[in-house]
Formats: sequence, structure tokens, C-alpha cells
Amino acid sequence: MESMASAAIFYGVAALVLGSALYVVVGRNLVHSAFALVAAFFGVAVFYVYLGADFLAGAQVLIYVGGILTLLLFGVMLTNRIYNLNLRSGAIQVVPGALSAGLVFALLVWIIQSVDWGAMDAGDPGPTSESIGRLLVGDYLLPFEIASVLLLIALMGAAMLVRRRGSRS
Amino acid sequence: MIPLEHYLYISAALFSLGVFGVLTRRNAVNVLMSIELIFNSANINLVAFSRFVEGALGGQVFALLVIVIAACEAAVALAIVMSLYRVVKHVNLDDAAELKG
Amino acid sequence: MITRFRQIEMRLMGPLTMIPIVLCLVVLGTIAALPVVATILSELVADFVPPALQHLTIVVLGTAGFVGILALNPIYSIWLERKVAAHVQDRLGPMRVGWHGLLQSFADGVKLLFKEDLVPRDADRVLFGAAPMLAVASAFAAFAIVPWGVREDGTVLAVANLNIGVLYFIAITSLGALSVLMAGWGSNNKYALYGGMRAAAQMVSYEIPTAILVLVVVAQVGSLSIPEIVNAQAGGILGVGDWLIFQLFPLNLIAFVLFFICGLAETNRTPFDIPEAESELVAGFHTEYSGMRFAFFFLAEYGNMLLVSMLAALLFLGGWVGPFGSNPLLFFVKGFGLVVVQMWLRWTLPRLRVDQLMGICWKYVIPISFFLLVVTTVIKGLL
Amino acid sequence: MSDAVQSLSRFLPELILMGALAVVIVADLFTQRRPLKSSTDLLNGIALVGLLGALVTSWQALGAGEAQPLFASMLADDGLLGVFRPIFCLTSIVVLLLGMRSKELEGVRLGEMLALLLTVTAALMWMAGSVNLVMIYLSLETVSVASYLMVGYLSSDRLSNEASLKYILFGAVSTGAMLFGLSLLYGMTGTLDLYGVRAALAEGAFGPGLLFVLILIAAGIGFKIAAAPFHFWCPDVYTGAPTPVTAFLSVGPKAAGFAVLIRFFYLGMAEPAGGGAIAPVGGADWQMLLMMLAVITMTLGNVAALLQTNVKRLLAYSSIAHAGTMLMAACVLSVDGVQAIAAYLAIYLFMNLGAFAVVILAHRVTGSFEIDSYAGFWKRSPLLTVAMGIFLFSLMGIPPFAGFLAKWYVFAAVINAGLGWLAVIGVLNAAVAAFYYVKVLRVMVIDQETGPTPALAFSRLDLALLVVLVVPNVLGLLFWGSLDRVTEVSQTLLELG
Repeated sequence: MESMASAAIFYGVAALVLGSALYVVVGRNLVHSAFALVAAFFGVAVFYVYLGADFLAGAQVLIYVGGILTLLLFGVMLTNRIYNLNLRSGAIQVVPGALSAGLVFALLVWIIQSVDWGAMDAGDPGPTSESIGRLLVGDYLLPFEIASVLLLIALMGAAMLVRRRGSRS
Repeated sequence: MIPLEHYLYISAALFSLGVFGVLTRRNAVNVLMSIELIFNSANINLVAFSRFVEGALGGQVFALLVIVIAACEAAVALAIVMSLYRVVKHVNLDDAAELKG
Repeated sequence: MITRFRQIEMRLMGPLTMIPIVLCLVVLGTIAALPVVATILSELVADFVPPALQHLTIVVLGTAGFVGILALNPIYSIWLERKVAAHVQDRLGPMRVGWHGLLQSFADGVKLLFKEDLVPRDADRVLFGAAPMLAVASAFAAFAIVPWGVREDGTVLAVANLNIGVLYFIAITSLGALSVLMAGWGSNNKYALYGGMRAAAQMVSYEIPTAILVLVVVAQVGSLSIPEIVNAQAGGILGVGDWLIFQLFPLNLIAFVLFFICGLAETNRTPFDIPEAESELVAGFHTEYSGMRFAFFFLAEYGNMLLVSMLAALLFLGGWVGPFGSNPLLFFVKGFGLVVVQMWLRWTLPRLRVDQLMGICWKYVIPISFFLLVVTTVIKGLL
Repeated sequence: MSDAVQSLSRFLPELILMGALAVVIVADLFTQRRPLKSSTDLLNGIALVGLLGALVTSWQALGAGEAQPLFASMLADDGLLGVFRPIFCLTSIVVLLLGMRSKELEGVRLGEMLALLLTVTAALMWMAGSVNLVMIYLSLETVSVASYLMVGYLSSDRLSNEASLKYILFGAVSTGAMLFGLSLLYGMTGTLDLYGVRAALAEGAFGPGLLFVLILIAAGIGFKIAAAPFHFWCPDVYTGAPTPVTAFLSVGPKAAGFAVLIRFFYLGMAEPAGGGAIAPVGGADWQMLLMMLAVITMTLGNVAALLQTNVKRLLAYSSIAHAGTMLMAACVLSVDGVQAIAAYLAIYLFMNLGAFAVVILAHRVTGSFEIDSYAGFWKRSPLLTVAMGIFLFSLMGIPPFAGFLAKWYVFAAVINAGLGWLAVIGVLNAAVAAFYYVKVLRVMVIDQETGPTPALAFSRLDLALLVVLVVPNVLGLLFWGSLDRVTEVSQTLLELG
């Protein structure tokens, strides 16, 4: 009973994710696309919860919804004339695009079906935040540090690009 | 219990939608959104495999780092979009015709 | 000079005399929907419902209780705010509807309900309609992890007892910025858009120190789970000695003050209410809203006020633990007490300028928060 | 923890670069108020000291000590990393000097640029050393993000901005595809460790599914080395970026991309088959994939280069063609190929950066990147024309110059591996390439200039730079023996794990 309800929620969320992703790529209004992306990101966070990745779900909402999306929205709103509500984003090469995307999808489906993934369910891993924390300062110490270097230069570079530069003639 | 393959189908669909968006959209910010879809689809894969195949947290750590990278890329990309917009007042890829290959 | 001093004194003393009365009233008003009742109820139903469903029952009752509180919250909070404002300004405030105007907000609520629901002609209808709902949803959803006590058997009284509670809090509150942007854009009004952009920029900026300050707490307690953070604060001198705010004096005190400041900024309360600065932007992102949609924004704003106050109480002021042992009532007193402080500040301090607002965040609050995080972690590591 | 501490001693060049990065950022902060010239000189000095320190330490580390995994097997400190580290450091040093003489970067605060250069140098080393899928992706992205920012550095310049936008969109898409491929590979093998991947692939056959995954991953690596068909960004970005950055992109990330390519395919996708040879595992014929990439890349690069009138675009397509030549060596499936690539890159560094140095110096007087503007250069500055001639002949692979040696290594490896037809295509391509290199020289020497021709004034720095770049090209053949010594350490690649 409970598992059926949870499965129903899962497929509902899946439909939501794919539907809003579809809107993101075909919708004609940019701001609506950006908000549709919220639903997609949220749905992905729900998938993480289903997979027992609680910390990652929190991080997904925090960084994608709270950070990246706000940024994207600022990008959309600042790079278009403020009163222009009809932010049309035309599409090019729809037919070849759809064909190649369909081809990619068909290939992926075929791979998913043909490969023996050796799937075993390791069960719900339980709270993951502590283990992830230990991995980040243990085995994954170097990637963790590199990520911090990356964040540093991205922060610095983004600020540099947007700052008005008077010195260049 | 949701089987592994269903996660993979969803992520494959998300990836294909992202590819479609990248191929067809003209607005730079919209292309960025499609790229975010691609990143998310890969992350679903990583987390699903982390639970069903590896049975350890390696995939989750990878996914976490991918989220961080995606944030960096989005920040840099939008800074570039803003900077370009200040110079040319548009962000449509077709119109950036000064550089035509 | 003397009159100036008198003014300041009045501003300070006015609300202070109000606080005890107000607190009693608020607590009494809340008690009707208090989750304590839900707890008692859940214990009552324990005899009737099968054990498998007990947890579900508690969750449902708790949710109902919280939604009740949150729905009623703006009604008495607005009354309270008007009273505080009036007393700060040496007035009486609403006096006519009910005893000391206690029913004034109900009257206002009814008025809002029947007001015409206007949508500007050029508005983006989808976003315009969705924004208030998203605002309320994000404010309410965050309450899911706010626990109000523990039972003897260790069950945490909360809608959801997540072990990543504080992460969830930080994540969900970031949704507020989206609703504000949505409203600002959807209204198709330049003041609304400016207000929305300012509000979003402000919320996103102040989210960073909020998260760092939460980490200060997390680093000291060693858990992301709010009940565990509260339990770590039990005991000590007079039952308050182990509250986090008194530990590592004065580091945690500074952290608490900064957290509260960030909370003010995230809820766009004065002195950080630039996004809706009436003198500049009409009313900011909700300029175009009227009727029920407007009421929804109020619901969200007062919900957010209560949320940050409760979080501050949980993280720094020991939540439900205190001199008289563990008691949910204590938690509510602390939470609503901090709400009163927010109102008091609003009517005492002038508004900041927009550059000052960002400057405070990036040049002072964030560096100090980082410093606190490093120092507390180092001290914790040495101890 | 002790593993991390132990690893630090083998991590000295990267540590020096990170230290220099910190110093540059802080120094940039405190010199904001000072005059541009003095602050730029100071920052350049700090960055140069850091890079030189990294060069010296990485040279000392070359071939010293056993190959060994670092940081819980995130990096492998082996011959391959040892060979590539000095290449990256040298590239960055030359680029830094070029930046000091570039007209485009005059009057611009360089603090962030130097910070980016230091970061990207270290990130290239991480790329070359990574033996974990997380590290491969993370370091590749670090290089990419830093490169996007370097390309868009002139934020008020339209071309620079457009180039940067194209770069980041293409880059994000191809690394996104690569990430998806990596995630599927992780699913197939259940591990992120490259040695573990090899072990898992050796057990089961995945066939065409694996090949598709490899194509996705090749998209990311191909983007870094500008291999066709992932090269679309390359000409535009090379044209739009400040020229020193272009010079950097044409060598640094390309070299690191090849290091990753070798590591990923030779280490993760193949197992030793004795005698320095390797055999693909997992049932995916990636040798064919690489051969196709090589042929397309070479041909497309050379043919497109014929049509160019802008010297930066010409060099962009020529660098695509060189990537194709190196890809040819990657198809060899033995240590010979690795040696050939390492040797090729070591020589390519000097000849390509040399050509860019001439372009930058010429731009100081002509103010243009059109080939036509080089008319009559022989009379203006015989020295620069001779230098350009040496670099271009070297790029062509004409015998007395070092480029010949580079080509020799590649073709010898390819022919030894029995891939004669590939070598034939390579030779044909080299013949095509001669056309457009000679075209530039013809304009410089034979064409008559129109209008006034101010003479070139060399600073001492320019002369030093030209000498440093010319000497290895002229005396290339003398390096015959020493290159063998350098490349033989790359044999340790297959020893680990």
C-alpha cells in the first residue's frame, strides 16, 4: 500500500520533471522557462530523496534553486529590456534538433536495456551527511580542494567581468 | 521500490531534452538552461548508480562536485552574458555574427 | 537635546512596557492551536489508533496545528505590530473593534477577502498568480522541520524530523527569493520589478552569512539535526547555562546577533526593507497586489518572521529547554518574544540605503561570520 | 591523513603555483591604488617567480623516484605527469612574457589574468595526473572555467566577449556530454577509479554500448584538444581572445587534453599486452574511433587553414591540424605513441608559441592580424621575418628544424604499428599544410608593402623571447638523444596499478 503510494508519487514527479524540462526547451517565454526549470530541479531533488541521498537533495535545492536559478533569472531579466514581457526565444533547426535528440534518446534506451548493470539494491544508506563529509576530507580531499580553487577563480573572474572597467580606452 | 532502469530512462530523457534545447535555442541564457538539464541528468545517473551498482558514496560525492561546478559555470556564463550585453545589447547567438566560422 | 533624549527613551521604553502584556496575550492566543494540544491529542488517540498509524497521526495533527498557527499568525501579529508601533509613537493604536482592538485584524481580514482581485492588464498572469502561492508555500514548507519539543520516549514533535534539518531550512528559505522575483516580473510594473530585484539580491546575499552562522552552530554541536542541537543545550547553570548563546562567550552571542540581523534582512524587515521602501518604490514587489493575493504575501512575510525567530530560538536560545526543564511552551515564548523584538526594531530604526545594505552584508557580516566559524571550529577542535 | 601529507612532497610544483596564486590575489588587492605600470610589473614578477619555481621543481621531479599514486589514488605521479609538468610551466612562462609585450593587454589591470594563468597551470597538471573519473572531470572543468575567463578578459571588447560566450556554451555542452558518458561508465564498472574501471571492463564485454559512452567522453576531451568535430569553437575563440591567451590555448589545454586522452584510453580502457603494447578491453574498438578522429581533424584543419586571411584564424586551424597529427600517434596502442605525443608536444610548444610571439610583436606595429598587413615585412624587420620563417618551417616539419623531429617520431610510431595508410594520409596532409605556411612567408618576403612602414623596435625582452623560442627549433636535431631520455620516463605510465 505504502510502496504503491510512493511509486505513484515517484512517477508523478517524473512526469513533472520531464514536462517542465520539455517546457524549458520548447517554451517561447524565457522567464516561464526559467520558472519551469525550478520544477525540474525540485523533481530531481525528490529523486535524490528516493535514492536515499538526503544531503544531496538539500544541496540540490540550495544550490540549484537558490543559487543558479536566481542567477539565471537575473540574467534573463537584466539582459532584456525591462518592460518587454514578450521575451520570445525563437528556435532554430527544430526538425534536425528533434531528430538528433530522438536518436540520442533511442541509443540511450538501447544501451540501458542491453547492458547488464548488475544492479543490486544496497538498501537505504541512512543519513549520508556524515559519510560524505568524511569522504570529502579523506579520500576526496584533493577534489574538494580543487573545487574550492575553482570557486575562488569563478567568483573572482565573474566579478571582474561584470565590473565596469574604466581603464581600457 | 523503483528499479534502477527507471531512473536511467528518466535521465536519458532529460539528457535528450537538454541536447534538443542546446541544438535549437537561440538565446544564450536558454542554452544555459538546457545545459543545466544535461548536468542534472548526469547527476541522476551518478546517484542512482551510487546506490544500485557501487553501493558506496563515490557517486554522490561526484554529483556534489558536479553541482558545485555547475554553479561556477553558470556564474561565469552569466557574467559573460551580462558583459556581452553591455557591449552589444543582445544575446542571441545568431546575431553574434562578427565571428562567423 | 533633552527632547531628543526623551524621544529615544520613549522609543526604547514604550515597547518594553508592552512586552509582558503582549507576550501573555500572544501565548494565550496561540494556545488554542498549540501543538501541545496536538501532542496531548496524539497521546489520547494512541489508545484508539493502531501503533502503525501513530506516527502518521502525530504528523497529521502536528501539521494541522502548525498550519493553524501559521494561518492565524498574521492576524494577531498584525494587531501586535500595530500596537507596538502605536506605543513606540506614543499612540494607542487600534482600540475600537474588540477589547483593545483585538478583533481589528479579523475585520481587516474580512475586508481583504471581499476586496476585488485586480490583475493589471499587461501582467504576466501565470507568474502573477503563482508568486503569492510560492511565497506562502516556501514559508510554510520551511516550518516542516521546526520541532517544538520531545516526548519522554524521545519522539520529536515535528512534522518531519529530518537529520539534515538546518540544511533543509537554508534550502527552502532560498525559494522566497524566487517568489519575489516572480511577483516583481509578473506585475509588469517598474517599481515592482525594481523592488523584486532588490529583494532577491538582498535575500540571496544574506543567505550566505545565514548559512555560515548556522554552520557555526553545527560545528559546535556536530549535527545537522535540530532536535540534537537543542538537546545539546540542555542543562547548565539555572538550566540556561548551556544555551549556545552563553557558550564560548562572546563568540556565540555575536553569532546570535548576526543571525538575527540576517533574519531581519531575509524577511525584508526594517531596517532592511529597501525592497518595499515606500518612499522610493511605492510598495516594492507587491505594489500591484490586492485582495487575497496581497494577504498571501502578508501571510508569507509574517510566517517568515516567525520562522527566523523560531530558528534563532532553537539554534541559540535552547529551543524548548530552559530553567523549568523541557517544555514546548517555553519554545513558543522564545519564538514570539523574538518576533516582538523584530517589530520593536522596525519602529525604532530608520531604513538603510541600498548600497549600505549590501555593504553591511559583504563587508562586515560575511567576514565576521567566517571569522566566527573558523575560531569556534578551532576552539572546538582544541577542547 | 598521512597519505595526504606524504603526497604533498610529490606535489611541490602545484603547491608553489597555489602559493603564488594566493600572493598574486593579495598583492593585486593592495596595489589597486598604485600606478598601473608599477603594480603590473610587481604582479608579473610574482607570477614569474612562481612559475619558474614550479618549472625548476617539476624538472627536478622528472624521472626522480618511483611512480606512485597520490591523494588516495586521485593522481598518479608517474612519468607522464613528469613529462607534462615542465611543458605546462614553460608554456605559461612564455605566455606571461608574451602578455607583457602584447598591445591588446596594455592599459589593462592584469591581476586577475595572472591569477587565472597560475590556476590554469596547476589545473593542467591535475589533468595530466588524474587517474580518477572525478579528478578528470573536475580538473578539466577548472581548466575550462579559467580559460573562459581568460578569453573574455577584455570585457569591453566585443570580439573578446563573443568569443568567450561561444567558448563557454560549446565547452559546457561538450563537458556535459562527457559527464553523462562518465556517469554511464561509472554505472557499467561500479567504480570511479581508472584502474578499477580497467579491471571491471576486462571482466565483461560491453560492446557498442561502451563505444557510445566513449564517444560522449571523447567529446569532452576532443573539445580540449580541439579535435574535429568538436572544434567549432576553436577559430572564433582564437580570433576573439587576446593573442597571448590564444597562444596559451593552442598549447597548454591541448597538451593536457592529450595527457588525459592517453591516461583515459591507455590506462582505463586497455590492459598491458607485453612489450609496451596495450590491448583494448571491454569489447569497444576505440582505436578505430581515434583513427577516424585523427583523419577528420587533420584534413579539416589543413583544408580550412588554406582559406584563411587572418593569421590568428590560420594558426587556429593549423593547431587543429597538429592535434590531428598527434591523435594519429594516439592510435598506435603502445608506449611508442605516448613517447611520440610527448616529444611532439615538447617541440610544438616552441614552434607554435614562437609563431604567436611573432604575431604579437608584429601587431605592435601593424595593429592588424590580417595576413595582408605583413606585406613587405622583410624590409621592415629581417630579424622577425627570419624568426617567423624558422617557426613556420618547423611547423611544416622541414628537416633541419625541430618540427621535423616531432613529425618523425609520430610517423615512425605509426608505421611501426602497421598503420601505413594512416601515415600516408598524414604525409599528404603535411604537404597541404606547407601551402598555407608558405603563403604567409611569401607575403612577408615577396609582397610589396603599401603605405608607410614604421620599422620595428625590439626591446631586450623581445630579443630574449625570440632567442628562447628560436634556439630549440633550430637546434632541434641536437635534442635527438635528450628527447629520448625525456620520453623514456613516460614508459612508467603502465607500471602503476
